Amino acid sequence: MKLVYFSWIRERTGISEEDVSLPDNVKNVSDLFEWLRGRGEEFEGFLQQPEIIRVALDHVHADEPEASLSGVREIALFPPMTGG
Amino acid sequence: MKLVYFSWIRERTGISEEDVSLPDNVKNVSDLFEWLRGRGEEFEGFLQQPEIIRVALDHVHADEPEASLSGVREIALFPPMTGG
Amino acid sequence: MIQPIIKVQICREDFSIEKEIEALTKGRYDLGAVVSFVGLCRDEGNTLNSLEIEHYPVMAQNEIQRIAETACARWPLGGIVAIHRYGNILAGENIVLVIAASKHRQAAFDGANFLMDYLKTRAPFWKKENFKSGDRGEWVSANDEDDDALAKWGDNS
Amino acid sequence: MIQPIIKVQICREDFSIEKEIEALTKGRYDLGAVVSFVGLCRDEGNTLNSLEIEHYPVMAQNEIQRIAETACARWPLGGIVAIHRYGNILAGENIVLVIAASKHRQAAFDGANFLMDYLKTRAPFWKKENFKSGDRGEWVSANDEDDDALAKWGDNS
Repeated sequence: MKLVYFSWIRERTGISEEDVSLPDNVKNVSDLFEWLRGRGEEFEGFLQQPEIIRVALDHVHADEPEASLSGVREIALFPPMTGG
Repeated sequence: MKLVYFSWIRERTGISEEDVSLPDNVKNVSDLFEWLRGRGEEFEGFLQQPEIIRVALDHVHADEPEASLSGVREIALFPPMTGG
Repeated sequence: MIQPIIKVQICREDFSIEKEIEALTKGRYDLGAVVSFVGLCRDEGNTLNSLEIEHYPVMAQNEIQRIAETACARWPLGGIVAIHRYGNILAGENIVLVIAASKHRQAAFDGANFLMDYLKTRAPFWKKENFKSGDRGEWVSANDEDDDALAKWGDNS
Repeated sequence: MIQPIIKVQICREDFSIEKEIEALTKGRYDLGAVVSFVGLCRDEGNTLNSLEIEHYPVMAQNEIQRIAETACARWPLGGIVAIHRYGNILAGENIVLVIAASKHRQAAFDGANFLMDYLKTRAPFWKKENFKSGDRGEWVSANDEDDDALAKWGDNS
């Protein structure tokens, strides 16, 4: 699974993109957040407020915690957008 | 008093602009329409539907029949506008 | 926001939207949003040669200026440009340009939309069709939808 | 109305509003109204050197395309252009251009306004301030007003 990070989440994690092997029990966005929290405090910090984190699955918005990761190849995490 | 006409009213009357001496009893827009009706059928025709005629007094919209002509130097008659 | 700059121009010549925006925004850093409207001479039936646009010179200028000032009193606008052409306008050519600039985008959208709605119904211009066939054209009729459009601005005429 | 033409471009380079309008309207006679929005890099306090705009390449393109298609389904639009820059944008420079063209003016206004509202809140771009002082800049915070702006379009996200 490819994970990509943007804006201050990219800066906070120090990662632009990475390839990870997600455990089988990580089935949806909520599971992913839980798994990421276990990776260290740089993730734990911002994931304490999951409501400010936006998620895209294969380049499509998926902000519901129940959104399934089945068949997904790229997951993006980013803060609310400020373009335009 | 200077009278100016635009669009199909100009074409109907055959007049772009003219100087007229209004009788003393022509005090407002309604009186003016009445007076113009007496000038011939080219005026009578379109003034039978005064609601489609717009009036400007010294370049300011004045569509109320009671609008006073006192002190006015230029009266314009025209149909609803179609610019833009 | 700097005192709003209003430019109103009634002319035969075509305009350049880019030059007008540049003149309005140059050297200013308070404008984050510029909304422009360009009205063109339509000809869906391929029958129109041109529109002849007649206007009432002094009143046209004054009336658009007044509409622009009303818009500036209602929204925090940094600048307005309104250019309306007259004379013979060929199918496909520009007729009117309105620009409203503001700090924020909704004020710019509302300002430009308001300007166009009032310009349509209150500025003394009239259009007559010239057909390709040479047939005598008609004066364009006023559109009820244009009057109805004013409703969204409340009683502000 | 011809099938709407949609152009979405994400690029570093500046754009020309005039060239984009010309490309959209050239040879067409069905477009009577062209509404454009230009978003600029503001700096009212004279403290900003530039904004660094980060984006998520594939998603940014797809998301704006999707918003444009939604607008075309909702209003009778003849064409849409949406150009968003990324990289380092100096104070006073252009950031975004949106154009919506239609037969009638209100559809063009609504289409452009809708596009900007959704682009602001749904297209994956993020801005970071670079100050003249050299102080470390902050990421620009999302604006509640931008979320609220969506309300006027109903439940159409």
